Amino acid sequence: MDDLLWIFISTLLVNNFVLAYFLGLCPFLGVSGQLETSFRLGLATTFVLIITALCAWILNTYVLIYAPYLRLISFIVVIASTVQFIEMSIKKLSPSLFKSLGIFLPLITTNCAILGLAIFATNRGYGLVEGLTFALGAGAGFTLAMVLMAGIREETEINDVPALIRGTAFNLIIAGILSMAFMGFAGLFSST
Amino acid sequence: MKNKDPKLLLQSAPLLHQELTTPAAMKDVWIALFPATCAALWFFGLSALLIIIASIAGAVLTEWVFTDKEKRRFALSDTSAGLTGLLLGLTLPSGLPLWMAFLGGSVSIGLGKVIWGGLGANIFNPALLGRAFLLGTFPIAMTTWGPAGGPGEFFQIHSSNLALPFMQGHYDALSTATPLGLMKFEHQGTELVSLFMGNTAGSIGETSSLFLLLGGLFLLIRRSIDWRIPVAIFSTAALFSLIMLLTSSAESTTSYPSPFFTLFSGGLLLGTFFMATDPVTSPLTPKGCWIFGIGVGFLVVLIRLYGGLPEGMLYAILLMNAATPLIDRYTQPKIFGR
Amino acid sequence: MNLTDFITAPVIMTSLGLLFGVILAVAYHYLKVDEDPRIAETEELLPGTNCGACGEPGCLPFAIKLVAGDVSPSGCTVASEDDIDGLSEFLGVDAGEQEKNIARLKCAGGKGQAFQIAEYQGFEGCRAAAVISGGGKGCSWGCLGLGDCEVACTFNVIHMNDNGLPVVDTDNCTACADCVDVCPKNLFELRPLAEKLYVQCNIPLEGECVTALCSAGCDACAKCVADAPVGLMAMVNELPVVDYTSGLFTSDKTTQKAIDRCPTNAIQWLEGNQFTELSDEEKRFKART
Amino acid sequence: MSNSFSLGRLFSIGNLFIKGGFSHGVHPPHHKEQTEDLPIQRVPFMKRYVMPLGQHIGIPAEAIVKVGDRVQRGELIAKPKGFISTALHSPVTGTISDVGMHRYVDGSFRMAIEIEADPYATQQFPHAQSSIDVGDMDVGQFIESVQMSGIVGMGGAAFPSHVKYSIPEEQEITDLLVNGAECEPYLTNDHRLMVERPEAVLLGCEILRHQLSAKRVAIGVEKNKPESISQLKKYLTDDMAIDIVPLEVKYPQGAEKMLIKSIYDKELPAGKLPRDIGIAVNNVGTIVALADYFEHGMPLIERIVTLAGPGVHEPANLIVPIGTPIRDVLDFAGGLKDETREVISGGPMMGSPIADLDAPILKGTSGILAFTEKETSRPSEYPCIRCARCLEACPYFLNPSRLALLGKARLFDDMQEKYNVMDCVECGACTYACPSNIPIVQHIRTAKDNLRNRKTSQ
Amino acid sequence: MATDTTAYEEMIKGLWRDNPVFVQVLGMCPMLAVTNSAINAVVMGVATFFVLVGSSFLVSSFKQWIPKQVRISLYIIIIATFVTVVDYSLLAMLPAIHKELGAFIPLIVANCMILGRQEAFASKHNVKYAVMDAVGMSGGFMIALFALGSVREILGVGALFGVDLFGSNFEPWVIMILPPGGFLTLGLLLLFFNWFTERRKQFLGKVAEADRAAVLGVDKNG
Amino acid sequence: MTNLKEISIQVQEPGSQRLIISMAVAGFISGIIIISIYMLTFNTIKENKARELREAVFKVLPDVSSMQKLHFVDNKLLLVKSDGMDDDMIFAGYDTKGQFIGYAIQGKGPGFQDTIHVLYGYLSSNRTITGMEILDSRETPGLGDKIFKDMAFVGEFMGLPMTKDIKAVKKGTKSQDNEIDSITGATISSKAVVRIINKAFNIWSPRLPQPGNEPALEIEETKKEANNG
Ligand SMILES: Cc1cc2nc3c(=O)[nH]c(=O)nc-3n(C[C@H](O)[C@H](O)[C@H](O)COP(=O)(O)O)c2cc1C
Ligand SMILES: Cc1cc2nc3c(=O)[nH]c(=O)nc-3n(C[C@H](O)[C@H](O)[C@H](O)COP(=O)(O)O)c2cc1C
Ligand SMILES: Cc1cc2nc3c(=O)[nH]c(=O)nc-3n(C[C@H](O)[C@H](O)[C@H](O)COP(=O)(O)O)c2cc1C
Ligand SMILES: Cc1cc2nc3c(=O)[nH]c(=O)nc-3n(C[C@H](O)[C@H](O)[C@H](O)CO)c2cc1C
Ligand code: SF4
Ligand code: SF4
Ligand code: SF4
Ligand code: SF4
Ligand code: FES
Repeated sequence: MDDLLWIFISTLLVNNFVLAYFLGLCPFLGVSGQLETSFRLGLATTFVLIITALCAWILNTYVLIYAPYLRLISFIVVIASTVQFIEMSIKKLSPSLFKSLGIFLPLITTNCAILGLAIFATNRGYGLVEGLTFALGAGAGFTLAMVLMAGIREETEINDVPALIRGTAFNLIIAGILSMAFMGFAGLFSST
Repeated sequence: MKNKDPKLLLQSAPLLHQELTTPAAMKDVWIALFPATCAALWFFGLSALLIIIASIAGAVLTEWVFTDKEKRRFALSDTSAGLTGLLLGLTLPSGLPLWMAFLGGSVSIGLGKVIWGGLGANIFNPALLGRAFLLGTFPIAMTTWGPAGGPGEFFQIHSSNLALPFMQGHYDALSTATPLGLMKFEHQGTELVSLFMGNTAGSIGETSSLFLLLGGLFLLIRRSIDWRIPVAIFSTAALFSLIMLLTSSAESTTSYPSPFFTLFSGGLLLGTFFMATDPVTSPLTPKGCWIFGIGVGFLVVLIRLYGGLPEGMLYAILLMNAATPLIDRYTQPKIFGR
Repeated sequence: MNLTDFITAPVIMTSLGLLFGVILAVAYHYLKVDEDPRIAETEELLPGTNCGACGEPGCLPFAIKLVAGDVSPSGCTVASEDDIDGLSEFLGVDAGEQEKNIARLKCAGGKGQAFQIAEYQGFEGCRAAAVISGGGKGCSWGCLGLGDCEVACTFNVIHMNDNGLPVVDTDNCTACADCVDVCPKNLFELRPLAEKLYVQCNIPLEGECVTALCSAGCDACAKCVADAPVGLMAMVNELPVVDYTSGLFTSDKTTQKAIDRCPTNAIQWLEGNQFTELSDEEKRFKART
Repeated sequence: MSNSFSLGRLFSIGNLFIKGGFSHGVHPPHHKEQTEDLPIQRVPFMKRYVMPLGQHIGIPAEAIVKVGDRVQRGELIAKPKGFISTALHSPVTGTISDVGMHRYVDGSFRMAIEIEADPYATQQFPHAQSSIDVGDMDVGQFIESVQMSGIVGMGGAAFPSHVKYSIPEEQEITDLLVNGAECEPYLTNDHRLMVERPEAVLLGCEILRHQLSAKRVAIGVEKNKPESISQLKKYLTDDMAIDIVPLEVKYPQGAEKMLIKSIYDKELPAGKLPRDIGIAVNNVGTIVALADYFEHGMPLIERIVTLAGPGVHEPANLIVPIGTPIRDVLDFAGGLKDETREVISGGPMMGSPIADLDAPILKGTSGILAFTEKETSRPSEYPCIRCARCLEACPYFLNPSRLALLGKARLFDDMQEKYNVMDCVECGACTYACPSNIPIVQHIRTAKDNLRNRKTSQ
Repeated sequence: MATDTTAYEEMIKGLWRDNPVFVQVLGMCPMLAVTNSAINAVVMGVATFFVLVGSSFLVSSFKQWIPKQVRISLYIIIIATFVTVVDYSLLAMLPAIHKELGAFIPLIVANCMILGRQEAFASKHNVKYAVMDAVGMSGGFMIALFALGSVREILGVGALFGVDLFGSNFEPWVIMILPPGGFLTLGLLLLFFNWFTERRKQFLGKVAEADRAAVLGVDKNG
Repeated sequence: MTNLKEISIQVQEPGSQRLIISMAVAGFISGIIIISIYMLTFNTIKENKARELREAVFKVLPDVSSMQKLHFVDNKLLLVKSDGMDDDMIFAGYDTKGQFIGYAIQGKGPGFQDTIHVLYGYLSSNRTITGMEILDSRETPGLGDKIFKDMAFVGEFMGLPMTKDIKAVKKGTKSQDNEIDSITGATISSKAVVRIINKAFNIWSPRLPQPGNEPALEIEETKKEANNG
């Protein structure tokens, strides 16, 4: 139980997927312009992460013991297809949600956070429950980073940030500062 | 041309303005920091002075170099860059190589202010950003604390202060632990009187609670800072540490300090009165200020008790700074009649 | 292990491929959203600036209307001719007659022509000045010259000249109507480039009242109306109005006389840009090179 | 002063500790000493008068005279055109010299009737109908009568008063609120009116209360006008259902919603009119104009104007015929000092600058204030430091800091959608309080203007 | 012949003008994650090069047979195959570096740049162009990786490719090899890139201005 | 301008079979490629891994020349041959004569930044730790990474008696046998290492057989590779 909590806190704050592991930067830098969208993308990603953890566990326990060398390719194929399937369902069931996430829905599939989760979870030998906790922590951490970033970016949108600086460079610097602030969580619950 | 009258001006009403101006607000903070700065000099001697000068120089020079030519004089006239330098200087250890203090000052302003669009546009507290950068960059130098001396040692300068740029400082042997470090790693308290007067190890400006309180009160009375933030931080931090103290079990490996220790140790006072309340980086709305203060109070105790670092004020404020846009957005006051 | 592995790997992969091929195929079959595939393709062919110049909130809605046949490809003012041809070829419709519209300013009273009665002091912006008792310009219909239109123009083709008048780069103006919307004095109008006879004034006063306010203003002397082919022009609200629907307007300058006799040059024959951005010196430079 | 220590603000968690007042607001120095003791004076008649046809919100009146016509003082020269429109009467006896475009105070040109005053005619009001009997008028007649009197609100907005009095069937007015707050610095016209003509104020209240079938009348006066309060109280008799309510001195106490909050402790919902909660609000000037009309049959042809500010030679409270060119009024008071830089109409907090001194005094002109270099040279503008002083000043609980930033970035839609810019009444408290000298109100005005015009164009 | 030069241009484009990192801002994750030392950056660059060139080649060769609906899945299968090849090769040949790069070799699969190139270019052009484009893009990626990796290593450790540069007394900037350093360095690098392009533009403008002034001056004299 | 013909080709809806078949074919081909590269590199990789592990084990258990992996199942230590590693595995080290010497135990736990993996050697006969090696960590360079770079710290674990839990104390205040001088500036990482060792030890000490009952060395092949490793 303690371990689960630590896995969660650690991926949420200390080893935040975006700010410490550099996973999922494309949506983080691309879609974090608007709070609303960021939050939804965060939720969508969390959802996909959980699906991923499930898929990874199933593959690890039932398929990959026979062919460990297929790990990468089966992960990516299974995850990509599953997500594509979900994507189509969303498109069918809630066109508005589909629209608001726009082109980035397909990008969630190829977001490294997704594959990263599967690979990290396997490397660390997580079981099903641990894996799901990990996914939840990662998703929550991703959403947290997205939302903070979006808040900051919306705020700076109306300030007169020098034109030269505005753009990706600026977003990266904000991310760097955020990541610096998150260093404050280092060692949380592991150092007592 | 029809110029029968002295050509009349068309200016938007109101034509009346209250007397307070932004540079005057900054001046208040300088005044409020004066006692604490004097205490810093008293306890840490010339080293402290040099460090403060170096960080102010770094800050002001950076502001000078990177602002538009037309805006330069104007940008410096509000003295906020110098203030950032001073505040950064007060959060540094006395033995820090001067070049690091200078670098910290310029990172404060460069990364913390200029790129955001100058005064008022930054999300993160520049001084703390500078400190966070220094702490992450030179963790050893930034956590090597010289002991508080006294007027007797006023003219002693740490040899490490004078390290060449980009080179390591050589520490004159003794380095001590801060009250918070002692608490966290040695489970050892510090007397409240020392905390109050300030003859403990620590950042040059954070040790003397008494003088910080004086400055804080001055700002509160002058209404230069929002009273809600300090109140929220103090009460949350005290309450949270009290709860942890009361509910802690005997065999726990964490040492739970008393609420008084929590309030008067480390940078809590300095951070609360002068940094968390930085108007630019704290929420606008009254409700937002409460949330902000509660957040800082909670995080600081959380990090102190369970985090890797003995002191959490820096990160608590920076993290809440990051959340400020969100807080502001969701705590808009209820509009009259809506 | 060797041989079996050589079999397991392809088998697993093939079955995975099969499995997901089936799932996706089924999904396509059952979850397909009934969306015209041409919409996506059409959107790809559009410039994607989402500028709204076509009057739709963005390129996708425009694409939807295009496919539905509600609008013609030339409605997109940003797309190059090639793009539009491509679009029409793809959609199999006619491109529609493309008539280039541009923004024209109903005022020529810059700093040198129109008089100020008071001095506006505040932040730059025409509307900002207009709300402070009109901004101090003597003619309350004229251009304030503080450049709201310059800021608003999405395509950055408006630039304020030294005389304090906005110069619209006729070649690049997409008729997106940003300037029309933003001008607090409602001075911009979108006009076909072909309508070259143009009255550059907006003042509904006449006579000395006008000349006391602005040396470029139309003082409603009606000489132009008298000199133009009968029926082409008329005075409305103290301003001459050219009736392009009358069929009397020809691009040979039969109206030259009307223009020549205007005492204030308020009526002009416009070939390209309405005002020049260049000082005389610059003009000479241009002429040389 | 906003950095003066005020317990109320220290504990302003919502409205918990404040009763009988409104939260937020500012305390500008009121500068009334210049004119508060100066009795109201009449200005002599001038040569030329300009009566713009539209002096208020709504539809301009329609001229019924033509060039060359002779008109009597008080004679109808333009009749209302539609419901939200009022009549216009000649302020002088003379000849119509023009019906055309004339400069208006806001710098624009508007249709106006120009009258050449007849120097030989006695400029007396012909007491044709010495008084109008309101006693047996029904509501419809009363409203029509007010419309024909040309009376509009004298509190600043110049809203046609008869519109306010036409209450829909399903509503009823229980309270009449008379606004004698006069919270704008420098202005003393309402104050002098209450001091010099308290009977007229009380009489007007009674007439209107009767006509609106209201139960009670409250006259709100800021505490810094003790003389007004005592004068009104002196003439108050027991049979009048009138309360004189002294109010906290705080800007903008006189704003309709703040007044209602202070006196009845009710928060007028946004988008609602006072009549929706059973209240009718009128300025004391309006009330006196009503009294004059029904007592003496005098339509609205003149008003009291405060002439003050550091830029005028002889500050005064004047009765000015409507239509008098501002320049003439100023000349009467000794003209402008040389160092005058800006002349505004209305108070210093909300008034608007005058671009052309030839423009006329209007029905809604409560004051003409002249300011010199000292007042108009503002300290330089600094960036917003998010100090929240503007938030603590705004009586409407808006977020002026954010509005100004958005305004600067020209994000007008956001200003409306997220920050309700249209709820701003442009009181100027935020701008007064801002240490960075940001012209917040101007940003807001610009945005509102933009939003409004966009609405109409689409 | 003409096609040759254009194919060549396609390649050059990726190196600088359309640099995937500095201009298109793609593939940030591996970019930041592995650049805490120059050698890691270079190895990552080479791996990406191999994968991108290989998969571009395959995709453009087989583009006619790829059904639109499953194209993404197929691209991914192709890419993943190449990545697995790289992964195992590195594991066999350079186990130490493989350990450092950790999970980021497999994560090449998810590098948006690679998939993006398939979608945007390889699937629409013939093999030659596709390969040249891939070479250019991965070359540009490598340049960026190397730039970032060397800056971070030089400041963060005081060394380049493990060779000590400043002597033992150098105070390393630890943050440079920590996550914030990655973000900040890349941000500042991009800033510098922007600034440089801007300055170049201004400079060119000034040159033109000077030319013009010269002409005018002649005019005046004449 | 995108080629219009291409678009119209793509617009046509391919049949489901084509879709499925292309997936299957791609899967098939990629399976073959992957298995080939796997086979090609299999031995090298295996050797690399084994060598790495051996080196680590030999470092923490000096005087050992061969080792084997044991698995704790059904309350017994059994020999395993698989490459996999999990928490229930332990290494037994033997000298040149095949005589049992000690165990190499691995443990992991949270450090300052992330999980730290530790391997340490343990002599059950006299209950001492013979050495410690950090297999994996992400501790701060220059600070936390001293747990494997600072030889003084690593050296403290050689011959450390394990009669009761070890303790990390502030540098220079070591007063008892079971205490370890922490690294200055990296107290947390030092403590983490100690904690991980204690935790692993507390799990394993009841599982280990009585001294003398250790399983005998069965896999000889490791021995000769150890010599060239
Ligand atoms: C269409 C319209 C109808 C109005 N009707 C009434 C009304 O019936 N009763 C009333 O008291 N005020 C009415 N008002 C006036 C406003 O409530 C308010 O008094 C006026 O805008 C001036 O207020 P101010 O001087 O506080 O700005 C109306 C305003 C408008 C625009
Ligand atoms: C900020 C603000 C301040 C105001 N101050 C006064 C005031 O001091 N006295 C006053 O009579 N009306 C004042 N008004 C106008 C009132 O809100 C209201 O419109 C007026 O009392 C209605 O009466 P009227 O229609 O007779 O003018 C103010 C309005 C605003 C928005
Ligand atoms: C950026 C940064 C990184 C740090 N990294 C570590 C680390 O990896 N391991 C560690 O034990 N302490 C690390 N610390 C220091 C701890 O937070 C703490 O100050 C230290 O363990 C206290 O040890 P001391 O009492 O010996 O000074 C780091 C501090 C900072 C500011
Ligand atoms: C009450 C008050 C507190 C301030 N605190 C800080 C601070 O903690 N750090 C800082 O860099 N500047 C501080 N400033 C100065 C200024 O607000 C700061 O430079 C801005 O954040 C720069 O945009 C303070 C100013 C005031 C008025
Ligand atoms: S045309 Fe309109 S928007 Fe443009 S400068 Fe003139 S007044 Fe301003
Ligand atoms: S008179 Fe005509 S040209 Fe002159 S400023 Fe007015 S509108 Fe413009
Ligand atoms: S002007 Fe508007 S925003 Fe400012 S205080 Fe008044 S109501 Fe509030
Ligand atoms: S606008 Fe002015 S008063 Fe409001 S927060 Fe900004 S600086 Fe303060
Ligand atoms: S490279 Fe990581 S999400 Fe794109």
